[in-house]
Amino acid sequence: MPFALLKYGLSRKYPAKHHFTPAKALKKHYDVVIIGGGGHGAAIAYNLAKYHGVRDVAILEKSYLGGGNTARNTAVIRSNYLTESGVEFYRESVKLYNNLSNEFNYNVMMENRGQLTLAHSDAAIRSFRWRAEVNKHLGVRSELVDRQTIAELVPNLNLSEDSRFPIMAGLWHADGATARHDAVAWGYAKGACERGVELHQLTEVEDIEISQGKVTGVKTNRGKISCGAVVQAVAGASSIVAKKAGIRLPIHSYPLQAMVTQPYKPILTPHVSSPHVHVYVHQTSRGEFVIGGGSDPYPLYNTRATLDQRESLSAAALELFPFLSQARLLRQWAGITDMTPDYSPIMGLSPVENYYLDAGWGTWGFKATPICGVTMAELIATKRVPSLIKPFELERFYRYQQINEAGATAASH
Amino acid sequence: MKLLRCPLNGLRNISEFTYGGEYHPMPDHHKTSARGWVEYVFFHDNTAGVVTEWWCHTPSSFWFLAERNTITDEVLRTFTVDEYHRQRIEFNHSPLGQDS
Amino acid sequence: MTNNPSSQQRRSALYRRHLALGAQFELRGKALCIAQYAEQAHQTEQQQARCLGLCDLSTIPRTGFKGSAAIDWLKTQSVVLPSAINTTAEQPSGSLCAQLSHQEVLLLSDLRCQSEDIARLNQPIDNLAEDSFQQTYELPRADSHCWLAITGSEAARMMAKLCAVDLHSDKFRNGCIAQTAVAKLSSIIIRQDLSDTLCFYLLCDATCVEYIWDCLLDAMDEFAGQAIGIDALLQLHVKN
Amino acid sequence: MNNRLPLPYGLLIDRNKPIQFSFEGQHISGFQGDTIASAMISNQSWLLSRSFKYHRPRGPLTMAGQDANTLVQLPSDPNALADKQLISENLMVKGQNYSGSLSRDRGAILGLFSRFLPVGFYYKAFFKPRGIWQKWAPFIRKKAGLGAIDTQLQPDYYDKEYLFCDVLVVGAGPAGMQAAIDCAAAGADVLLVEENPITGGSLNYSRFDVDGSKGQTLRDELLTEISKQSNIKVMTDAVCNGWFADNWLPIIRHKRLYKVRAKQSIFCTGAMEQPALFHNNDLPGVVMSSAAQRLLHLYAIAPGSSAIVLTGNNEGYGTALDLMDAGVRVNCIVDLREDAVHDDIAKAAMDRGVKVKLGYAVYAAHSKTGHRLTEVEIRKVLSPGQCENSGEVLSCDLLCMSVGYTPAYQLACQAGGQLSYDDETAMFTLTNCANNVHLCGSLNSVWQLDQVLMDAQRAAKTALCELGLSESSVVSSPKTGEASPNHPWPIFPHPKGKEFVDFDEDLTIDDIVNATADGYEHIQLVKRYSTCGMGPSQGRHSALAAARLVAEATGRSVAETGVTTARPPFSAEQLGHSAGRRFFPARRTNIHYRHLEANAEMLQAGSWYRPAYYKFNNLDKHQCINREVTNVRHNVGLVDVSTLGALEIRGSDAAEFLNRIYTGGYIKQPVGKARYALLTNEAAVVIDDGVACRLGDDHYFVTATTGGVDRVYQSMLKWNAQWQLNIDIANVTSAYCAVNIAGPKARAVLTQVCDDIDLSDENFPYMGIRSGHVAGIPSRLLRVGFVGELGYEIHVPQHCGEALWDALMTAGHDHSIIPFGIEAQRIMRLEKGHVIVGQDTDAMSNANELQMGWAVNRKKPFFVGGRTLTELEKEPLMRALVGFVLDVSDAPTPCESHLILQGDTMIGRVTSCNYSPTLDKIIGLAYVPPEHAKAGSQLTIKSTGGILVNAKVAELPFFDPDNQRQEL
Repeated sequence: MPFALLKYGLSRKYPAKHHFTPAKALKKHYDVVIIGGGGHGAAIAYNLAKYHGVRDVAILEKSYLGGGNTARNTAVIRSNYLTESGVEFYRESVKLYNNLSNEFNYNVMMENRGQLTLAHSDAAIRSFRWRAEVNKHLGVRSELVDRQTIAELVPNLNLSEDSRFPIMAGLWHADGATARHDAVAWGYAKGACERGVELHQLTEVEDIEISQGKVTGVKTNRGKISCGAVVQAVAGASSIVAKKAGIRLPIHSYPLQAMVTQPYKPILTPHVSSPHVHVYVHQTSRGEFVIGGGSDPYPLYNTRATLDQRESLSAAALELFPFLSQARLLRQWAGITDMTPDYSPIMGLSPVENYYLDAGWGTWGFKATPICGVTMAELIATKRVPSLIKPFELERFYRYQQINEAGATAASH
Repeated sequence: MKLLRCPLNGLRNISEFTYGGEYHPMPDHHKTSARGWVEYVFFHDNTAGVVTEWWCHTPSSFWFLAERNTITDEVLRTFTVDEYHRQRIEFNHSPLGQDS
Repeated sequence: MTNNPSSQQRRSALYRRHLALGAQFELRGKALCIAQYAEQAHQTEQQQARCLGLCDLSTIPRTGFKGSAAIDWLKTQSVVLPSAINTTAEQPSGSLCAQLSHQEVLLLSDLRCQSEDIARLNQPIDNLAEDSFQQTYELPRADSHCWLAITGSEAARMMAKLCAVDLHSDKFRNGCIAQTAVAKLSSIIIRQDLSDTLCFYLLCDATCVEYIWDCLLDAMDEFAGQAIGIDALLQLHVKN
Repeated sequence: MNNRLPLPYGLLIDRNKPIQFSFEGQHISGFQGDTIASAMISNQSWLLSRSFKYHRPRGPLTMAGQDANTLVQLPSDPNALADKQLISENLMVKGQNYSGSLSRDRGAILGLFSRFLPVGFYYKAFFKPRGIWQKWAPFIRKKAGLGAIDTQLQPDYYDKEYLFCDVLVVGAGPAGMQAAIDCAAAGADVLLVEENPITGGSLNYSRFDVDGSKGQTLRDELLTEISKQSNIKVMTDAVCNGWFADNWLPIIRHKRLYKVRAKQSIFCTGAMEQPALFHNNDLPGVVMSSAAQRLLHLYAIAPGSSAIVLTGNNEGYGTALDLMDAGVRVNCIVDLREDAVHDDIAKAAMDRGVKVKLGYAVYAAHSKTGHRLTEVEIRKVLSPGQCENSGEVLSCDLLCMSVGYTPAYQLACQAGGQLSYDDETAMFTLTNCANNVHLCGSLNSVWQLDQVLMDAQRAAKTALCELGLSESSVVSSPKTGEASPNHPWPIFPHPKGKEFVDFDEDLTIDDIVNATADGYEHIQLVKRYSTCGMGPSQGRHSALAAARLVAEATGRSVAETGVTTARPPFSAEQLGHSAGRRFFPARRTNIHYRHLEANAEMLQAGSWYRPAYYKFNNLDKHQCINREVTNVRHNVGLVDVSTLGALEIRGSDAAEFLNRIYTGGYIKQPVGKARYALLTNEAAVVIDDGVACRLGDDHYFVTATTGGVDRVYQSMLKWNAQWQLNIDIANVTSAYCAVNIAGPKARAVLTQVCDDIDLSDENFPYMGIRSGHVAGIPSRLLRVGFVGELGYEIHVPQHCGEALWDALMTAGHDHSIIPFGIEAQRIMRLEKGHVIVGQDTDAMSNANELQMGWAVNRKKPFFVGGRTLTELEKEPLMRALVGFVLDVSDAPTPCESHLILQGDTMIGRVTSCNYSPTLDKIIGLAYVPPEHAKAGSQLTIKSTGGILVNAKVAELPFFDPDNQRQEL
C-alpha cells in the first residue's frame, strides 16, 4: 500500500483539493491566450508558467478539459519516425514522458511495453529498415526483426505462412510506450492552474481580433479578451480556428476511429500494428484491447462511428490475432485528425504577428505533447523559434521543403 | 453506412465510391504567383460546412461532383461534371517556365 | 482428347477446378464449355439450377463498345438497344445487349454460341470509316471480365450475403443491371432469367475469377448450391 | 432438483427437457430454455461473479443481460452474460476474476482497504520514487481484466447478410408489436426485431391489472394480428446493435451479422430499471423488481422465500402481488413516498394484508451468511437522501427495487437523439432523432399500457407518412399527466459507504462526489476520472444516479449535467461478428499454375500473386536467382509481366492528352513506336512510369506499374473530366496476359511460333511495336529492354496467357529457355540502371533528383507537375540518385535502405543493392547530395551491424553502356 494513499484512508473527511481553476469570470486581458484545453494547450501553459514565469495565461476550452483528441487518441508514445527532424523531435518527447509523473506529481501511468510494426511485403521491409537505420543512428531503439524474434515478442501473433497476408518481418521499437492519455492533460492543467494559469472550460473562441497584422485579442462566447499573444492548439479544428485569424492551412480533417473491447486477463504486452492490413492492437492496463487503424476515407468534422470501420478493424485484427474473435467489443469512437501533406505538424510562427500555430497533428499529436509544451512555450516567451521545431514551420511548404514522413505514420500511431 | 447517389448508378453505399478531394479548378499555371501556386498544390479550405467535392463510383469509374456538409455529413446533391465543365480546356502555347 | 481445356487456346482460369469436379467439356461454336459435371447429371443439374447453381461462362464470346458515337454506330449495325441505362435488350439472335452508360454497352453471346453478332461487330473497326462514328471504341470484355451465371430460387438470398444491392426479384427486375461490388470486388450484375428461373450474370475482373468463384461456392453452401454445366441453363431456357 | 412454479409460469423453459451443466465444477440441472443464471437461482445459488475492484460477491441484478454482475467464463467465451446465455448439456461454466475460489476469493480483502483507494487513486500514487510505476504496472495489470481469452481458439464461422425493409421495428414489446402491425397493415415491408427468444417484452412478465391476466391476453391478440400480416418478418434472438447514418443497422443473430437498410426505423427498446443506492445494494438477493418478475414468469422460479419490496411507485405493488401469487411471503413493501397515491393494483396488494411502510427507505442490506441477503435495515425518510438515525431490521432473502427507469436510449442517441432530464418526472427523456427514426413506448416515456399502444400507432403513422403510405396528418403523442415511475432521489448515503452507483467499477456515492471535489465537474470528466460508466454495462445503471449526484454536488440541474455519449455497439458484440467472413480479393494471371508447377516461390504484389523466383534442385534462393539471370544473359528467359498496368487511350486528342499527363513529348511520336512515359503529380513527385505505344494517330497503348495503374486510370479520368479532350480511356490491365521473352536467343525462339511478323532488327527495331500472331494467338509485340537484352513483350488476350506460355516454353526448349521471376528481373534492371518507381523513389522524389531530366519535355505548354518542377528548379538540387559499385570482398554487403554517411551525418541512403552475377560485383542505387554524384567519388555506407563500407559512384548503366545487347 503506497504511502501516498494513507491520508485518504486516515482522514475522516475526504481531503479534496481542487485540481483546476474553479469556474469564474474571464479577465479583460491576459498576456497569453491559449485556444484549446487539450494536452498541448495545457502543456504549453504549464511550461510558460513553470519555466518562463509567464503566468497571466488563459486556456480557453470550448468543451471540457482534454475532451478533444487528447481523450480520443489511443495513447501510443513512440519516436520511430523516418526523418532526422521527426526522430529528434519525438525522441525528446519520449524522454520528457519518462519523467512526467514525477514532473507534476500525478501518475500518468507511462508503460514502456514496446511497439512492433509488421511488414507483409518487401517494400515494407525496405521502408522499415530505412526507419530502423535512421532511428539507430540518432540513438532511438528501433530495429528490423525476423519472424523468430517476432514470435518471441508476441507469442500469440498469427505467424502462419499461409495466412492471407503472411508476416515477413517487423520493426521493433523498444521505446514504444503508452500512457493514460487523460492524465497527461489533467496533470499539465493541474500544474498550470497551481501556478496561476486560468483554465476556462465551456469557453469558445468565436473570433480573433487582428490589427496591423498583429493579434490583439479574442472574442469568446463569454465576452472579449485582449491579449499579447495567442496560440492555437485545437487539433481537429485547426483550419476552422486559423480561418478566424485569416490563415489558410495545408490541412484536411479526417475522422480517425478506434474501438475497445471488454477487459480480459493480460495476454498481449507490446503494441502491435500492421500498416498493410490497416490495424493496430494493444491491451491496456485495464485489460481492454484497443483496436484502431487508418483514417476514414473522406474528410468530416464529426466524431460519429461507422459500422464499416468496425467491420474492417475487426477483420484486420483477426488476421493478426484470430482468437480475438471471442473478445467482445465494448465501445467504438472517433477523433478528428488534421492531416498534412507530409504527415508532419505545423508549428511555430504564422503570417499573423504574435499568433502561433500548433497544428497539423494528424494521428501523432499525443506522443508530442510534452515536447510541444516545451518548445511552443519557449517560442512564445522568447519569440525565438527553437531549432527543434524550425523544420515544422508553415513556411516550409512555400519552399517545397516538406518533411518526408509519409510511410512512417499511416496506421502506426 | 452513408448512401450516396451516383448520377449514373443511383443510390449506393458510400463504400462503393472514392473520394476525390475538394473541387478546386486549377488556376492559370503561368500567371499564378509562386506562393499562389503552392497554395493551390498543398493548401485546402477544409471548410466546416457545405463543400463541393469530387467523387468517383469505383465499379463504373464514373466521376461526378457532390455538395456535402462536412459537419453533418449530409449530402445536399450530386451532379454530373458537365454542369461545370463543357468546354475543352486549352493551354496557351508558350513553353513552361519561360514567362514565369 | 481435344475437349481438354488445356489443349485449347482460350482457357478459363478455373479449368483445373472444373476438371477436379468432373466437368465434361464440349465445343459450342468456337467456345469450349462445361456441358455438365458428371455423367447423366442432366436431370439433377437442372434441379440444381432451379434451386441454386453456379456456372462458368467465361469462354463464351462477349464484347463491349464505348465512346460518344458507340450507341449510334451500334444502331447502324442493327443492334437492338435497351430503353434505359443499366438495363438489357435481347437480340433476335439470342445474344444480349447491356447498356452500362450513355456511351457504353456490353454484348453477351447467346448461351449456345450460335449468334454471329459478336464476331461480326468485332470485325476490325474499318467499318467505322465514316467520321461520324469515329468515337466508337471496342472493349476487350471477353478477356477483361470473367462471366458467371448464378441461377435458382435462392440466388437472390445467397447474393445478399455478398452484395449490398437489393437483388430480390420484386426490387431488381428481369433485365436490370447493377454495377456494384460483390465480396468487395467491382462487378457487373445482370438479371437475365432463364424463362421462369431466376438467373444473374456476374461479370468481374477475369484475374479474380478464382477468388469470386470460391466466395460464391462458400456463400452457396448453406443453400446446398453447386456448380452446374451450361446444359442445365439451356434446358431451363428453352422450356417455353 | 428444480423446485419450479407450476404452469403457466415459465414461458421460456421446456420442463420435459432437463439439462445438466456445471458451474465451478459443481453439477447443476436446469431445463431447456434456462439461462445459466436462472438455472443457478433455481438451485438456490446466487453467487455468479466477483466484482472488478473489491472482488465483492455478485449475483443477478436485472435478469435482462444489462448488468456485469453475471459475467461468467465459458470454455472459449469469456465475459459471457449468465442471464442471457442458455444452458446446454455439459456446458462448463466458471466464475471470473477471483483468486482462490469464487466463494472464498482472497481478492475480497481489498474491500477492507477501500478507504485507502479513493476515486482516481492510481493517479495519486505508485510513481515515487521515479520509475517505480514500471514495477507496479505489471502487478496491477494482473489484477485487471475479467475473463480469460483462449488463445488457442479456432474461431467459428461467422458471416453476414444484407437485409432491406421499409420499416425496421426494434423491440417486440407491446409498442413494437403494435407499430409493426400498423405499418404492415398500410402495406409496408416490416422487419420486427426482438433480442429475447420470444416476442411480448414486458407483456410476458409485468403486472398490468389486478388479476394479472391482461399482459398475456394482449400479447396473444397482438401475435394473432402479426401472424395475419405476411409482410411482417419477425426475428427473435436478434440484437439490433447500433444505428448508423441513413438507417443502416447491424442486427446480430446467432453467428450472423445482418446489415439492414431500412427506409424508416421505429425504436421500441423500452426502459432499463434502475437500482436504489444504499449500503450493500449490491448483495446477491437484491434485484430489480423486473428481474424478480422475469424469474417468476419466464423461468417459473420463486426468487426467494421471504421478500421485501422497495418501491417509489405503484409498480412495486404489482411485483408484490406477483410474488404473493407465486407463494412468496412479502414481509413488507417499503414505499419511499410519504403521500403515495395508490392505484387499483396497489390497493389489491394492500388488501392482501401485506405490511406497507410509507415514507420509508431501505438504508442498508446485510448478509449473515456472507454471500446472500439475509436482512435489511429500513429507516424513515426525513428529506431526500436523509433518514432517521435508527430504524428497524427486517429479515428477508429477496429485495426487489422498484424506484424508476431510464429509457434504453443507446440506439436513439446514436440516431441523433438528445437526452434531457425532466425534473417533473425525474426521468431522462429523448428528443429530436433523425427524421427517419421514430421512438415510442416506455423509450418515449409513455408508461400506461393503453397509452403505449396509442404512442406506437402514432409512431407508425409518422413513419408511414414519411414513406408516403399514409396521408400526412400530425398525430400528437399521448403525453399524459400519468404518474412517473421514477422516484427523484432513491439515494441514501451511509457512513460505511458501499452504496454502489456503478456496480461494474465498484464506485460508490463518495467516489462520484469526491471526483467533483477534485475539480472534475463536467460529467465527462467525472466518467474519465472515476471510470464511472466505462465498465461492461456502459452506464446502464449508473448514468442516472451519477448525473443526479454530480448535479447536486456542483449545484447544477441534472439537465445541465447530462449524461456521457452513448457509443455503439448497443450490446457487447464479439469481434467475430463484426469481422464475419473476410473478403480480400486476390488476383492471379492466367499463367499462375504454370508458375506453381515450375516450383515458383510466389510473392504478393498488391492483390497480385507473382513468381519471385523458381526453386531449382537444391540451390538456395540466391543461386536460383543468379541462375535465372545468367540464363537470360546467355540464352533466353521468360517472365510473366501480366500484372503490368495497361491503358488504352483512343481519340483525336490521344497524343495531346498524354502530353498533358506525362512529362515526355508525344505529339510527334511516330506510329508503331514506343516511348518512355514518366508520371508526376502536381507536387512534381514521380508517382508512376511505363511506356506509351502509339498504335495509330489516335490510338495509344500505355503501360503503368502493377501497383499504380488503378490510381493512374482514375486520375486520368478525373483530369479529362475537366479538360474535356476528345478521347476515351480504358483500363485493360486484366484483358491481357503479357510475357517478356528476353535474351540473345529470344528472336530465335520467337521466330518458331510467329510467322506473320518480320522480327528482323531492321524491320522490327528496338522500341518498335507490331501486331500479329504468336502460336496462332492474336498478339501485340513490344520490343523493349527493361532487362537490357534483346527482348519482346508479348501481350495476348488474358484467357490465352497459359497457351502462349506453353507455346514459348516448348519453342524455347532447345534454346534452354527457363522462366525467370521478379527477383532476377530486379537485378537485371539494376544492372541497366533502371529505376523502379516506389523502390528507388519516395514521397518526395522529382525527376531531377532521379537524374531523369531527359524524360521531361520542356517545350510543351503544360503537363501535370510541370509548374512545380520549374519552381523546384529555382532552388539548388537537394539530392541525386546515383549508381555505386563495391567489390564482393567489401563485406558486409549493404542492404536497401542502409544509410550513407559523411562523418557522423546522414547524407543519403541506398535504395537498391544486389550482387550482380553478370558483373560479379555489388551494385546499387543511392540518394546522395549532388556534390557526391560525380562518377568515381567515394561513398561511406553504414552497412549491416553498423560496419562502414566504402563504395564508388559509377556511371549508369553498369552493364552494356552502349545498349548494344537490347538492340541486337
